[in-house]
Amino acid sequence: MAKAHASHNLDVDRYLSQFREMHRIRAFEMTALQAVDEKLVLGAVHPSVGQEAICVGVCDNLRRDDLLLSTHRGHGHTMAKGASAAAMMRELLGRTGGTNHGKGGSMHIADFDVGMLGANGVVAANISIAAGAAHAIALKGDDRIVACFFGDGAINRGPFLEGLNWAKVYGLPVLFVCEDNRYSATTKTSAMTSGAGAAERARSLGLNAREIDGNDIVRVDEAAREMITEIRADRQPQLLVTSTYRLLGHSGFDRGQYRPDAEVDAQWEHEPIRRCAALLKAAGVRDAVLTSIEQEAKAEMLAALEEAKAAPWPAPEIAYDDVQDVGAEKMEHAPWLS
Amino acid sequence: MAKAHASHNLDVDRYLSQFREMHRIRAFEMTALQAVDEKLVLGAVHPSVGQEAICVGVCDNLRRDDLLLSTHRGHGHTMAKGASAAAMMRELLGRTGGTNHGKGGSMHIADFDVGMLGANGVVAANISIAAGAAHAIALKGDDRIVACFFGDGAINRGPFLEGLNWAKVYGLPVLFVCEDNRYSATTKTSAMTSGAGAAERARSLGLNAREIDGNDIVRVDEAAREMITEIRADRQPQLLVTSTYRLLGHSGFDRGQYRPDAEVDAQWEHEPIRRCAALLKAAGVRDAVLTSIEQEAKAEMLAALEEAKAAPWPAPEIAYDDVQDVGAEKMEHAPWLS
Amino acid sequence: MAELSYLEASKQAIAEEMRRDPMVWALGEDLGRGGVSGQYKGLIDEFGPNRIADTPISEAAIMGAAIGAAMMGTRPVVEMRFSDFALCAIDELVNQAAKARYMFGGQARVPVVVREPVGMRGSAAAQHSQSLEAWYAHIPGLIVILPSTPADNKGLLKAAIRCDDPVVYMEHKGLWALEGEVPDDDDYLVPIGKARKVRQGNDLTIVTWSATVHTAAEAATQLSAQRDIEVDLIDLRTLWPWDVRAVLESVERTGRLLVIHEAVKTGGFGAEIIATIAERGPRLKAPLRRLGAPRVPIPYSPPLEKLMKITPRQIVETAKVQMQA
Amino acid sequence: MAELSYLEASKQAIAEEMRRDPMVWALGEDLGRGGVSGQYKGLIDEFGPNRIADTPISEAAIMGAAIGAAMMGTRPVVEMRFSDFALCAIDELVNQAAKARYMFGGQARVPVVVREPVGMRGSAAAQHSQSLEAWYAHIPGLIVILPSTPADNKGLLKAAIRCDDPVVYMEHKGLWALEGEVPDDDDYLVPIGKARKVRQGNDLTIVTWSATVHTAAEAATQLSAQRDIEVDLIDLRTLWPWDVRAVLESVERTGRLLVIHEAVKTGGFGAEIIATIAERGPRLKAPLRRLGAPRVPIPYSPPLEKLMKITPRQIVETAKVQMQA
Ligand SMILES: Cc1ncc(C[n+]2csc(CCOP(=O)(O)OP(=O)(O)O)c2C)c(N)n1
Ligand SMILES: Cc1ncc(C[n+]2csc(CCOP(=O)(O)OP(=O)(O)O)c2C)c(N)n1
Ligand SMILES: [Mg+2]
Ligand SMILES: [Mg+2]
Repeated sequence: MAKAHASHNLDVDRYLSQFREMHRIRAFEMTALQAVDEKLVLGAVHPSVGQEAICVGVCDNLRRDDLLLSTHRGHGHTMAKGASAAAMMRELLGRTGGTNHGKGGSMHIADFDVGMLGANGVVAANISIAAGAAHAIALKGDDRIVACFFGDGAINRGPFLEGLNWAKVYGLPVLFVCEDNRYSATTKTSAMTSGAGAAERARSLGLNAREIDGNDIVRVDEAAREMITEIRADRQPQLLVTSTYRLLGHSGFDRGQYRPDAEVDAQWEHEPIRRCAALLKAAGVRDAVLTSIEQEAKAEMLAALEEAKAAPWPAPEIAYDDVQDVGAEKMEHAPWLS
Repeated sequence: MAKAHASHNLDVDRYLSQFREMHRIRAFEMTALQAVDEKLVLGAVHPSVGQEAICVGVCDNLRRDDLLLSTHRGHGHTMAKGASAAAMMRELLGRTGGTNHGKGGSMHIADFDVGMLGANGVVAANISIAAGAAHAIALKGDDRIVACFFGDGAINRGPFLEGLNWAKVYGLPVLFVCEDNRYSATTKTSAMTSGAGAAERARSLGLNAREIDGNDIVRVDEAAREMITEIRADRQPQLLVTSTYRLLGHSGFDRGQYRPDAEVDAQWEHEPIRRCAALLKAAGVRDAVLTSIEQEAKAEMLAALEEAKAAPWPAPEIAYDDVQDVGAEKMEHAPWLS
Repeated sequence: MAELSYLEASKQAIAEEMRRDPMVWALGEDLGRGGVSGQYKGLIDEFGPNRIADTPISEAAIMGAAIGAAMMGTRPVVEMRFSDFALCAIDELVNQAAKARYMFGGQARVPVVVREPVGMRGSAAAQHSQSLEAWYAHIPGLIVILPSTPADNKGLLKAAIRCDDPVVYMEHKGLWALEGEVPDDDDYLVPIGKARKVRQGNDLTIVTWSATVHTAAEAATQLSAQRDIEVDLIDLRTLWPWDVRAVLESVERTGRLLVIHEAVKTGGFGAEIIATIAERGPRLKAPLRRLGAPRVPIPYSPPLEKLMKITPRQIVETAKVQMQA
Repeated sequence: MAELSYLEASKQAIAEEMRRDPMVWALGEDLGRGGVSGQYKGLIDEFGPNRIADTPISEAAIMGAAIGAAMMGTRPVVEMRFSDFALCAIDELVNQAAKARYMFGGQARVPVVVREPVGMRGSAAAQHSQSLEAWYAHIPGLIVILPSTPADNKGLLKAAIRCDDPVVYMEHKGLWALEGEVPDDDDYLVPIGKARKVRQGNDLTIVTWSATVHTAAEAATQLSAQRDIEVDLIDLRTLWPWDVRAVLESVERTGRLLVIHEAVKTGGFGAEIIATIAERGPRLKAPLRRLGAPRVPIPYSPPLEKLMKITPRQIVETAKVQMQA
C-alpha cells in the first residue's frame, strides 16, 4: 500500500503528468510483450514493468540536453527522456522509422536527439561510457549532466568499480542510478552480492549515495531533483539506489516461474502506478481522470504497434551503412552477389 | 625511526630469522638490479626494496602447503614462501635450472612446490585467480589458505571488486594483502584513487580489513598471524592493508626521478630492515651479528648470480614444450626449418 | 543410442563426466535454474549448488576463478552464456589460462572448458550474435571446438572436459533444439582434431563447421539432385587442432575447395584453411574460395540479419561457379 | 624534413593535432611523466593535465570513458601501454567502440585512436610481447594501422586522429628509437589503406608490416646482392582496410608471394592476404607462402625468444625455395 504523503501539498499537475508517463511506459511494455508473443518481435525484450517510477522520477528532472545511458532494460528510461514511443515501437519491430533504423532493436535503443546515448546489451558496460560522456562535458566546460542507470546485478562487474572511481577522481557530473529489482535474470542478486550493497560500495569510493523506495514516485522525484541540483552545481558524481521489484519475467522469453507466486503477488500491491494513483485520489483527483489516462496510454501504444506493423522493412542496402567511413564493405561485394 | 616495541618481550629468534630473510630479499633484489645493469637480465625487474617486511611478515605465517599468488613485484613473496633464490636467479637470467626453466622470467616466477602459484604481469589479474585457488580448496574441503598480494594501484581495476566479492560470496579462505607503496609506476596512486582506500572498499564488500604500518616487521608478523589464524578457522576472506614505500624506481629501467629527493630520503629512515635492526639491538643483539647476517645474504646472492651466469642456456626444443597436450606444434615444423 | 537434442546431449555429457570425476564442476550465471538456454536444467538436483554453481555477473572473475581452481586440480566448466560476454574475460582467458602452463615452465595445468555459444539467432543483434572462433585459434595454448550435431556435442564436450588443456567450446545458439542419435555410452568420446565426413563426393570439397554444416548439407543435396555435383562435405569440428590431413586428402581428390563459415569472412578461420592449402600447392581445378559474413556488425531487423547469413542458395551458386572454372 | 625517431615522430603528430583541434586529448597511465616509453614526454607542459590525462590502472574504464567522450564529440587518444593490456578492455573496444555507430543506426561516432604497442622486445615474455593485429582486422567497424617508419608514424597517426572511425594503432616496441626523415608539414597525412613500396623488384613479392618490414628489407638486400633475386617489398601499413590492389598488381607481375609477420602464423593476418590472393586465382610460379611465429607463447629466455622471431636468414631461405619452385 502507498505510504502516506502529505497529500494536501502534492503537486497534482506534476504527478498527474508523471502518472501519465508511467502508464505510457507500462502500456509500451505490455504492447511490446504482446508483439513478442505474436512473433512480431524476435529479439529479447526486457520490460520495466514495476520500475516505471524510477524511469520517470529521475528523467523528469533532467534537461533535454542532459545525457542518459541505459541498460538492456531501457525502454522506460528512453521514453521518460523524451523519445518517441512510435519510433521505439518501430525499432522493436525492426522497421523503417525506428529510432535506430531497425539496426539495434530493444537492447540498443538510442535517441541522441533527446540525449539518450544508448541502451546496452552488456551488463555494466554503460557505466564507464557514462563517465566518459561526462568527461567530455567537463573538457568542454558546459553545465550538462549525465544519468546512468544499471541494475543490482551490475554492481558485481568491474565497470562499477572502475567507472565510479573514474567519475569521482575527475569530478564528473554523473547521477548513477541503481535499480535494485532484487533479481539478475533468474538469480536472486543478494545471494551473489557481498557486503551492504551498492550504496556502501559507492560511499567507499567517495561518492555520496542515497537509498530510497523506488516504487514511490514522489520519493524518487524529490531525491532525483535534489541530487541533480547538487550535481549540476558541484560537478561531483552521486549514486541513487532505488529498491523496486521486477514484476514480470526477465525478458519476453521468461515467465519468472522460479519466484514463488506469493512473493510476486505481494509485490503487485506495492507497484508504483497503483501507489501513485492512490496518492492522486487522496489529493482529490477523480477515478475517471486516472482511468482515462490509462486508457489513452494503452490506445497510444496499440496504435504505435499497428503503425509499426504497417511500416516497411528497411532497405537491404542500409545493412552496409554506418559501419565505418574508411574501409567499409559495399553491398555489391556481398558474398551472395559475387 | 623504529617505533618502540616492548623489546623485553621480543621473540629474538623469530625476528632474527625474519631479519635474515629480509636481508636475503634485499640482497637478491640489489643483485638482480646489478644483473640488469650488466645486461645479464633484459626483461623488467621490479624490486621490492623497502617492502621486505610485508613479504616476510606475511609469508612466515603461512604453511608450506598454503598457496600464494603474487604480482610483477614478486621476488620477495616468492623467496619468503620458500623458493630457492638460486633457482630464481637462474630464472631471471633465463637459464637452465630456473624456477620456470627460463620461460617465464621475473614477472612470471612461480614455484608450485612451495605453493607459489605465480607472479603475474597483469596488474590485479592474480586476485580472481587467488579466489579460484581458494575455491578449489573449498570444494576439496582441506584446510589450506591462500595469500594474495597486490599493489595500491591494483585496487582501481575490476578484479579487485569482482575477486573480493567472489571470495566473500563463496566464503573462501583468502588473505588479501595490499602493499600500499604510494606509487603506481610513475603515478602517485592517491591522485587516481577515490574514497578512503583499499580497506574501506573491502569493508563495503563485507570483508574484515586491517590497516597497518607495513615497514614494521613486528606489526606485520602479528597482524598476519592473527588474520591467518582466523581465516584458517572461519574460512572467510580478509584484507590486510600495509603502508610502505617503494624505495627504488618502478623497475630496473626507472630511476624514479619524478619523486622529490627529500621524499625518498625521508623514507629511507623508515625502511623495514633498519627498523628491525634497531629492535633487535634494543633487545640485546650485537651489531656484529646483524652485520654478518647482512654480509651472508649479500654473499649468498652474489654467489647465486655467479652460479646463474655459469648455468647453460635452455635447449631450443623446450621452447616448444608445455604449450598444450593436444595440437602442440613441433619444433620440426618451425618456420625456419620448413 | 537415443534420440536427443543438441542441448540434451551436452547435458548428458556434463552429467556423466561429473559422475565420473568429482573434480568436475560447472560455474556461471543462472546455472541453478538451468542456465540461459536450459543447458544445465536439473543438474543442480543431482550435483548440488557447489558443483552447479551460480555466480555473480562477473565474467572476468568467473574465468579468473576457474583458472585458479583448475590450477589446483579441479576441472571447471565455465559458462559464458554467449561468446560475446567472454569479451569481458579475455585477459583471463588469453593472458592467463592459455599461457599459465607455458610461462610457469610446465608447473601449471589449466583444464578448463569455456562454453561460449556463438552465432546469430532471431534478432539478437550486434552484441549477442558474434562468432569469434578465429580469435582463439590464433592463441597458443587454446583448443577450439565447435560441435554441429547432438552426438558430437556429447562426444566432444566429454573429450573437452577430460582434456588437460584449456578448451574454448562453442556451441551454436541455433542448434539447441536439433535432434539426433546420440550414443548412450558413458565413454563415448569424439577425438579432438578429427574432422567428420558428412557426405562423400568427388567434385568439390566443402569445409565448414558449427551450424553452417547443416546449411552446406542442404546445398550439397540440391547440388547432387539438380546438377549432379557431388560435394565432399567436411565438418571440421575442431579449429585447433584442425584436421589438415582430411582436408588435404579431399582437395587433392576434388581439385576444388570452398570453405564456409558464419563468422565474418575477413580474418575468419577460413583464411587459415585456404592459406594452408594454398601453401601446399595442390593441383586445383578452380581457385580456392571462401564464404563468410560481410565485415558488418550483425543488425537487428530480421531482413537485414538474414543478409548476414550464408544460405544454401549462395553455396549452390558459388559451387556452380567453381565447377565452371 | 627533419631527422626524427619513430617515437619523436609520433609525439610531433599528437602535438600538432592537439594544437589544431582542441577536442583532441590523450589519456592513459603515467602520461603526465611521459608514458611508459616516453611517447608523451613534455606534452603535459604544453597541453596541461586535462588534455594529457593520467588515469588509474583501469584499462576497461580508460577505453569505456574514451568511447563516451568520443560519442560526445571529443577525439581521445587512448594509451593502452602494451597491446597485451588492451585485453583488459576488449568488451569496450569490440562490443562498444566498434559497434556503437552501427547499432545506434548512425547516431554515434566513436573517433578514438587506441594506441597499443605490439611485439617482442628484450625478454618481455608471454604477457608483454603479443601481436594480435589479426583480431582487430576481423572486427567490423575497426581500422587497424601498424606503422614501420618514423615518417609513417607521423603521417598515419595524424590520419588516425582525424579519422571519425575507431582506429587500433599499433606501434612496435622495438622501433621507438629508429631514426628517419620526417616531413615537417603540419598537414602531412599518410592515407589509411595505402601500402608503401619499400623496394621494387620483379621476382618475388613480399608483403609485411611493422618491424618485420626492416627484417624483410635486410633479406631483400641480401637476396639481390647474393642471388640476383629482386624482391618487390610491400609495407602494408594498414591491415584494415588493406591495399589489395597493390598486392595483386605485384603478385601478377612476380608470380610469387611471401607474406611475413611477427604474429603467430596460425590465424594471423597473413592467412587473409594469402586467401584473398588465392581466391583471385592469379597465375603463380610458386605456391603462396607465409612466415610467422610458431603457435607458442613468447618465452622469456633470450635464446628461446629469438626462436620466435623471423630472421633475415629464414626469409632468404624461404625466398630461395620459392624461386626454385
Ligand atoms: C556482461 C554480461 N553478462 C551477462 C549478461 C546477460 N544478462 C543480461 S541481463 C542480466 C541480468 C542483469 O541483472 P541486473 O543488472 O540486476 O538488471 P535487471 O535485468 O534486473 O534490470 C544478465 C545476466 C549480459 N547482458 N552482460
Ligand atoms: C592491467 C595492467 N595495466 C598496466 C600495467 C603496467 N604496470 C605494471 S606495474 C604498474 C604499476 C602497478 O602499481 P601497484 O599496483 O601500486 O604496484 P607496485 O608496482 O607499486 O608494486 C603498471 C601500471 C600492467 N602490468 N597491467
Ligand atoms: Mg536486477
Ligand atoms: Mg604501488
